[in-house]
Amino acid sequence: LNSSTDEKANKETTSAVQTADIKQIKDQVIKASNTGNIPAKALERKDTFIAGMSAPGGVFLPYFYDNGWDGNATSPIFSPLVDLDKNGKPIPILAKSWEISDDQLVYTFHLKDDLKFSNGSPLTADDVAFTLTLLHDPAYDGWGDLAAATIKGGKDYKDGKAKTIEGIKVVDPLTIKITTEKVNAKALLLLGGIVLSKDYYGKDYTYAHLDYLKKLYSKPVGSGPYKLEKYIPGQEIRYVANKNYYDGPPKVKNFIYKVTTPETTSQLFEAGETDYDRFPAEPESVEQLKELGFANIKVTTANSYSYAYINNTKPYLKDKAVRQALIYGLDRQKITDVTYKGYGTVANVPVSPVSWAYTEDGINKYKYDVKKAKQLLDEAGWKVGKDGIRAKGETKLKISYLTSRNDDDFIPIAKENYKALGIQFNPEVLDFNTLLTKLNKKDYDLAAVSTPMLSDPDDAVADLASTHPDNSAGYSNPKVDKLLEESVSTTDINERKKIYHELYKELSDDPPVILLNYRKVIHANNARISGLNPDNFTGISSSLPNLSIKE
Amino acid sequence: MNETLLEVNNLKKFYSSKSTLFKSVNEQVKAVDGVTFSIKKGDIFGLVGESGSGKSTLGKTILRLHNKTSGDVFFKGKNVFKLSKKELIHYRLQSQLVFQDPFSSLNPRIRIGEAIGEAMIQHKLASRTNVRDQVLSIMEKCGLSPYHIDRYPHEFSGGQRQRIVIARAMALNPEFVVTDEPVSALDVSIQAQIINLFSELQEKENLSYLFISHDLSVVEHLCNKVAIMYLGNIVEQASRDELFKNPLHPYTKALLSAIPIPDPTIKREKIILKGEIPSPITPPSGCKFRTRCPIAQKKCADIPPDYKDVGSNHFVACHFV
Amino acid sequence: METSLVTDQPQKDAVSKPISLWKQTYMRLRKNKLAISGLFFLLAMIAFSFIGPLFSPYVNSTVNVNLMNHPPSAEHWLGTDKYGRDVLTRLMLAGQISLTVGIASMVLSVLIGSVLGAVAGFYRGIIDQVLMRLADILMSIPGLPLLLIMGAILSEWKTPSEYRIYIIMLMLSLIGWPGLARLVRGQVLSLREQPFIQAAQILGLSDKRKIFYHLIPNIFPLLLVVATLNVAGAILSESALSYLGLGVTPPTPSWGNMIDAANNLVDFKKRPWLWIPPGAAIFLTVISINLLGDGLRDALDPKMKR
Amino acid sequence: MNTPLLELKDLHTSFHTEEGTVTAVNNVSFSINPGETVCIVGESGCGKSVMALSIMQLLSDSGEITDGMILFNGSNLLEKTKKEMRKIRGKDIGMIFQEPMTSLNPVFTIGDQITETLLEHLSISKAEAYDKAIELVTLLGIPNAKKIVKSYPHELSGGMLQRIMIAIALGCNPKLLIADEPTTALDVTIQAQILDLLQTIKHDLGTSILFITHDLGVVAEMADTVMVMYAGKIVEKAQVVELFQNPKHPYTKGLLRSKPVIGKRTQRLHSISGQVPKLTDLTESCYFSERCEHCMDICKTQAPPFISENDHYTACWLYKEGKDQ
Amino acid sequence: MKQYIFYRFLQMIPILIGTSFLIFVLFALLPGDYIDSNPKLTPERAQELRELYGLDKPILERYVRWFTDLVKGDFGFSLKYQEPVTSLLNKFIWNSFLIAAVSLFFTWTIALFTGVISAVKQYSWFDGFVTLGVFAAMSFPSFFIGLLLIKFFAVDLGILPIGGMIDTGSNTTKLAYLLEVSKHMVLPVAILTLLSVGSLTRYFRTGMLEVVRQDYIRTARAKGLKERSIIFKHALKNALLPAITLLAFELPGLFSGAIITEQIFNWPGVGRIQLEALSFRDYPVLMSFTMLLSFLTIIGNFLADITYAAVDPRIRLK
Ligand SMILES: Nc1ncnc2c1ncn2[C@@H]1O[C@H](COP(=O)(O)OP(=O)(O)OP(=O)(O)O)[C@@H](O)[C@H]1O
Ligand SMILES: Nc1ncnc2c1ncn2[C@@H]1O[C@H](COP(=O)(O)OP(=O)(O)OP(=O)(O)O)[C@@H](O)[C@H]1O
Ligand SMILES: [Mg+2]
Ligand SMILES: [Mg+2]
Repeated sequence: LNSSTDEKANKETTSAVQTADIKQIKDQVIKASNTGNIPAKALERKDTFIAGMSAPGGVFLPYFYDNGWDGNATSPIFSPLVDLDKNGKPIPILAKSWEISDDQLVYTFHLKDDLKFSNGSPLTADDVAFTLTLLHDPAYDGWGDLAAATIKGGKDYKDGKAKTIEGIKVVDPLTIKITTEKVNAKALLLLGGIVLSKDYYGKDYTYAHLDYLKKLYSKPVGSGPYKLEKYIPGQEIRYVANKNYYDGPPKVKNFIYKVTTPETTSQLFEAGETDYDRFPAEPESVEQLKELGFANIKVTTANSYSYAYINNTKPYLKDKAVRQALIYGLDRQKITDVTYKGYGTVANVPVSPVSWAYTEDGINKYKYDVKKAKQLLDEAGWKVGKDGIRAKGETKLKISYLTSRNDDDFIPIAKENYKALGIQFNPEVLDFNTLLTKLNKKDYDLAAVSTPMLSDPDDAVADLASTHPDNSAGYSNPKVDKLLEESVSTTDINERKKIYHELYKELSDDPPVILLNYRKVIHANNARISGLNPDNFTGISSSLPNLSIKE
Repeated sequence: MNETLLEVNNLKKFYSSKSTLFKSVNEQVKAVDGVTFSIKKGDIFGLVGESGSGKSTLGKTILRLHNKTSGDVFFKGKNVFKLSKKELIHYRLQSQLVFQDPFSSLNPRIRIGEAIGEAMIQHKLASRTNVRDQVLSIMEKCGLSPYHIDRYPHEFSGGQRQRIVIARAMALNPEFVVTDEPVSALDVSIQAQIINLFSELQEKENLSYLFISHDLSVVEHLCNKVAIMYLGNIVEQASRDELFKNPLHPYTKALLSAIPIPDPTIKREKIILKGEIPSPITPPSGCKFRTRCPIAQKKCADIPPDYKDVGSNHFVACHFV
Repeated sequence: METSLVTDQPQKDAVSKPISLWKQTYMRLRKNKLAISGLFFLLAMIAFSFIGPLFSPYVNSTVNVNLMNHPPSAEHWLGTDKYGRDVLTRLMLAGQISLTVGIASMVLSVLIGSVLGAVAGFYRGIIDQVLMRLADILMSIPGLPLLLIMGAILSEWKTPSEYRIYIIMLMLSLIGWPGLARLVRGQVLSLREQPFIQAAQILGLSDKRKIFYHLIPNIFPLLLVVATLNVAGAILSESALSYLGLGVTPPTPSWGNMIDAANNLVDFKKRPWLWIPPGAAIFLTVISINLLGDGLRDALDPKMKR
Repeated sequence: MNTPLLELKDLHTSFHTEEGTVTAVNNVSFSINPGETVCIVGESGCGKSVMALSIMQLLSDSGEITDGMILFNGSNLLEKTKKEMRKIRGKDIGMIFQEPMTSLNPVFTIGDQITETLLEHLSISKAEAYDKAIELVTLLGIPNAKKIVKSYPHELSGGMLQRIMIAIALGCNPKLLIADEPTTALDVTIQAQILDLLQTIKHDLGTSILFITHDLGVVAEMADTVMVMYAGKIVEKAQVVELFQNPKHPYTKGLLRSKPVIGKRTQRLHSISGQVPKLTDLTESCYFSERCEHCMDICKTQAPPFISENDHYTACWLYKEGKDQ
Repeated sequence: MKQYIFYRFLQMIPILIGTSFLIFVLFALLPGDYIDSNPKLTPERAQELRELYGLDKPILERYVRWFTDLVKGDFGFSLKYQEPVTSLLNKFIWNSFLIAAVSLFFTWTIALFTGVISAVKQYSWFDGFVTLGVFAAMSFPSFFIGLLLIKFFAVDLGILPIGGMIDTGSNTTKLAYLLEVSKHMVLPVAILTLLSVGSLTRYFRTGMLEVVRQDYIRTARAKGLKERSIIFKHALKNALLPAITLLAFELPGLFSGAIITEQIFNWPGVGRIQLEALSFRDYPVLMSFTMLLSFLTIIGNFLADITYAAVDPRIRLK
């Protein structure tokens, strides 16, 4: 290797701020360019739509499954009263409409007429009441936690002090009225969830004994567009159109969720084995999909973001300046570029840009600034020692970083960035469960996480409240506490927007975590399918009733 | 000079035959079936017998390579089967075995110089520095050329291997050696050399031998006492001269008559033994030799003959003497 | 008249100093071209990994987005990876870890496995029973959870992550002996019935000597196979370990994690410079160790034609 | 009787070792007629077994036949294909190896190992082969043949294994039997029985036997012709009676004198002093010269020719006209 | 022998119990539990659930409970999959078994032939080729070779399916079903075979190299046997003895599932279940599955011991 390249390399790598020539990709839809390319295999399927998904667990009962993919698997079978539209706003599904009392405590749902479950039995307010009661049973061990909705008498029922839940009133077969004790912005979705058939699931119900349901996990009956035909473990879930669907049976008679693995999704799609799948957000896979010609590609921003927890309880991280320095001194753009190659943007607000609560107004963007970071650390009393590591008295500035992925792009970049600041950065790769345990025990400095899909902006920030029992960051800021409290104490979105704006400003000034990036997701479907419009909140399930197959 | 070195008392060694996964036969090969004799210091005790009669087994059992089935062996008055670990090592130093099958008793991956010398080092009879010289001198005594020292066993001829095994045993300066057919694979010239070596050692160092052999002429030349074994028992035992002059047991007589004579002009009448050769698993009742004995009678089938002294330390187990 | 005929005392001097086993082995090895090329490659690999970085301008270079995934070029002979780092340099640095881990773990596990197996087979009886039942238990303990626990413990103890891989490899060798031990034991069981072991017994050789000089050399060919297979296994499993945080922590490279980084189809199809070099490095290492091992076996096999 | 069954011409067999090339068989020529028994005696290590193996072409990897011809029934075995050679081995030429313990496969029963040859070369059924095996074993004087055929080699004594080896070799009634010290491990009564058996076979079937032994008594009993080998060469060859009565080569004489004879005990046995020369660095000479009482100058510089006098061949300068050279 | 087997069999019981306890403790030592794996739970809810599942009890108590249930034939209920462990494993384990067994068959057959031929023709081009192949396969992780095969056979040539066990939406039965499944099996079986055939080939090769130099092989030649029967009968049986031990070790492997291969080929095997159970700390599944494997391991070792004694006549006597 000659010396001229040597110089060049040095120049390139030492220039502090690199403006990468990576184009920021916008949300976009790319239409299929050549439908003549559709593989024969796909064309052979006249009445079947196949979508790819990861491995389901086989528990096809909402509220009871544990594997998140079972959620996807059940959504064609079960419909909720209320769902979110593509902008995250609630829209009625089984409900015709709903009313919220002025004190925002009483919810009244009106059901659509003539609703039926797939087995033909009618769906009434009784079923809604049954569903909500069931979730208050002490033996219930699923994830559906209605506690936030604080239905009046719910706790008494759970503790066995009451035979029924006081706050649930069936007014008539099409109307149900639910009284809550505290105003909560998320209550609407909690209360207006999926409706289970009382006839079917409540036949053998006795208080505190839910084991009987286990027999029904594999035989779901719901009111969604499709009903389950056959489940082949580890392979596929087959559905057929539900004749009793309130909107009329879907046009595509058969629907299959095929289990695919990241290694082979693109081959399966290419070969026409699947009609729809999601792909890693990176230029190559978009390129590849484009080349196929028959793919409708949709690039959208995901309804989530990734970040690194900072352990605010550690003495050296309590100091706001140190936390700020950790953000200033980290080239988050580089991390984002390396990871997403243009299919991601640096996150500055703890909510996804697709949410109604998103705004960057008045937010400090913490642009990569080594000087600033050093200055902050100097001011905070962390002086560079002889070994190049900053220290304050006896303690050296050593920061551990927990992650569950050994290909985490945070590591190489943070390592060199922090080294330049005089911080010793010790990455540690752990199995996810161990990582969570350490998080809970607050035995960490930094830890990589990414949020799940966020249906409400509160989902992302709720645990920053100092009173929140699950405050893994150990963050405590009275102003934030107050704003968080307020943000869910109203159901008015405009009101909430304002509060969140305020909150984000405060969180930017006194950062509890290192926000990293938003990413894009890529959906692609075979052009022979029309009507598919995957969104950020429900995936493809809201499109299912409207699909059709082009001849 | 006449102290007893080794005393074997009604020694028995049975191999329990296999029982497989599916059949459990409990058969026993009575390889050594009650043998009594003693060897005095300086004795060369010849042991002759039918092949398969238990000579090797007897030798190995005496040296505690096998566990006995019953009986006792005393070496210098100590019960060999009750030696402590330390005493056993001492016993090993004093008593050696020259294996019948030289090849398989040599480790194929160890060069013979090392094979001969390693025990010397182990027992501190030689140091690492001078072991090689000592090995060379022993090799020379046993008729091996010095240049053989760094070769592997498979590079030798059968007779050369035999000499290696002898050298290995002699290297430890034992007091007592069981030699299991040590010269049968050697050409007569080397054989003579080895036999001379044996008797030299016996004379100079008062070494005692249990000399197992088929070659009666060698036995006659070398041994001062001879025992004849048949199917796990000693059937006759006497001093050399007595035995060769006055064989009493019919088997001994047959043996002596069958010795090939190295003279093509002499054709001798041999006693050819007839009849079924019995198996050590189901030995015949009474006298074990009766199935092939030319003078057997009914009595022989019923009563096992006593092993009796017929005078001048000549023991024999036959009803008709 | 020449009396060069050889008789009584042929070249006493030539014979008086022993050719040591090692020297003899070396002499035989030298004649085996394949083994020598194996040795050469292995040394070359070691030199490449340990000395090579001294000549690389990229040892300290940092993540560079502008250089992401560049194909091989005059500046970057083997191209760059997704962080814009020079693949050739990383390959060298990775070799330091992979070679050390591969060879050290091979040596350790072969040592432990063969000794315990030989001891069990040689003594039989109670020692055998105890060792083999212990082996049963160790073999039935699932590896993955054990690794997770070790990881958690090491993390709890705050062991520096650089050293974890060595500790883990040590632990794995310590508990991974049963397989080899059982193999060895099986061989020893039939070997010990051979007359030459009886001969060693008669000579009053110590058990140690019987085991190490008489038995183990006779299973040497088996050990060599296990050893070569182990090296490859250890190099690759190191990267599997890093999924659990037990391998080397990124950004430190190892051959295994370099291959693993190219775990998708795009890299597979379009960026062969990411995975061919580490794969080839492992391949070369393993094959050269194997050639060397084969040569060693032949050199140690007295019956081999020379 | 005119065409010999086996004829060796100038056979050379060498081993390549680190120390150099060991010429274990050095220019050996002789022939065996049908029905003839040729005994070979000689110093141990002089190349008897190697010669036998050369005939069978079963030398180990490092051994090689470097020169010469082996004519069997008139055709050169060295030119035979592997397949042709295979058909000859076991069927036309049977061989008994010197080391019975290692020469039998430890994991097959005796019966399997005997019947194998029979099944390979004769067209008989398995059951017949087994019957034949039992017959052979009984013939060789092993008790309880039925049980023996079911046992494994390590369960038998050395002598028994030796007899099993003989049974295997005799299985197909070979035209030539090469017996490498077949009775060494046997007691004299069994030995007598087996020698008897071999004689019978020889007479009844006209089998030729190449018999390697050290036991001069056995030689005297069995041989038609005797050859004496020394350091890879044949040094003397004669009819058995002639050889015993009128040995010529000093080595042969030495051998005959070394043998202990019953009733003629001496204090020391005679033995030939000195040792066999190292086979790697032989120079042109009589290889026995260093140990010879009659050693002359010529012996050290020139190899003696193998000359015959009334069918009594000797390679010794003592019997050469030009001995005074 | 019978006595030995009986004795050995009896020994297995305490070993199994000991192992089960050890494994139980091991799992209990794992940081985190099933509840921890769901970060969404509130601490109260988490506490509630812990009580519900009995995760708050001391290890010993939990072990005793687990063990008594096991003795009663109750293998527990999967927390993650919400179904009885037996029925869960039953769904997946046989799929794993299928490919494992088939590939075991191929592995042994191929390894036997290549190993033997390599040894007999040591240093021939065939031997060299096999050696290179073996180590090349060993130098790349299995997912890599998997991708290679998929790309070549499934995508480029299109002659084999990309993954899964059946065609999507297929309703075939009987013979057609069998054919379909076999077609899907080709690639995963090939990978599994490729992965393990190498080392086995090496074992056979070494074993054979030792054996072919023995005297009894010379005897076999002297008998005029066919080379084939010399090698495959006389030599192989001796060389196979050590391998018997290896074969018995394979027993647990038949049921353990090949995590990576199954993942790449989307084969509905037990590998994924195992991994998920571990990362979600689904103890009932973990315990049952691990115990099953332990049991098979111990049985395998037991079988290895007795077959070894049964096959090698030299060991039987004492
Ligand atoms: N390990 C063994 N297992 C079973 N039987 C055995 C074993 N070793 C020897 N035998 C049997 O014990 C008997 C005596 O054998 P041994 O080797 O002592 O005979 P020997 O007198 O030395 O014979 P030879 O002169 O042929 O060497 C034989 O019948 C033999 O088959
Ligand atoms: N594989 C080998 N490598 C090197 N040298 C060998 C090999 N095999 C035999 N020799 C040598 O060849 C010579 C002849 O050996 P051979 O086995 O033919 O002797 P022999 O006449 O049969 O002796 P014995 O009567 O002792 O069996 C010996 O000096 C021996 O050392
Ligand atoms: Mg014997
Ligand atoms: Mg010989």
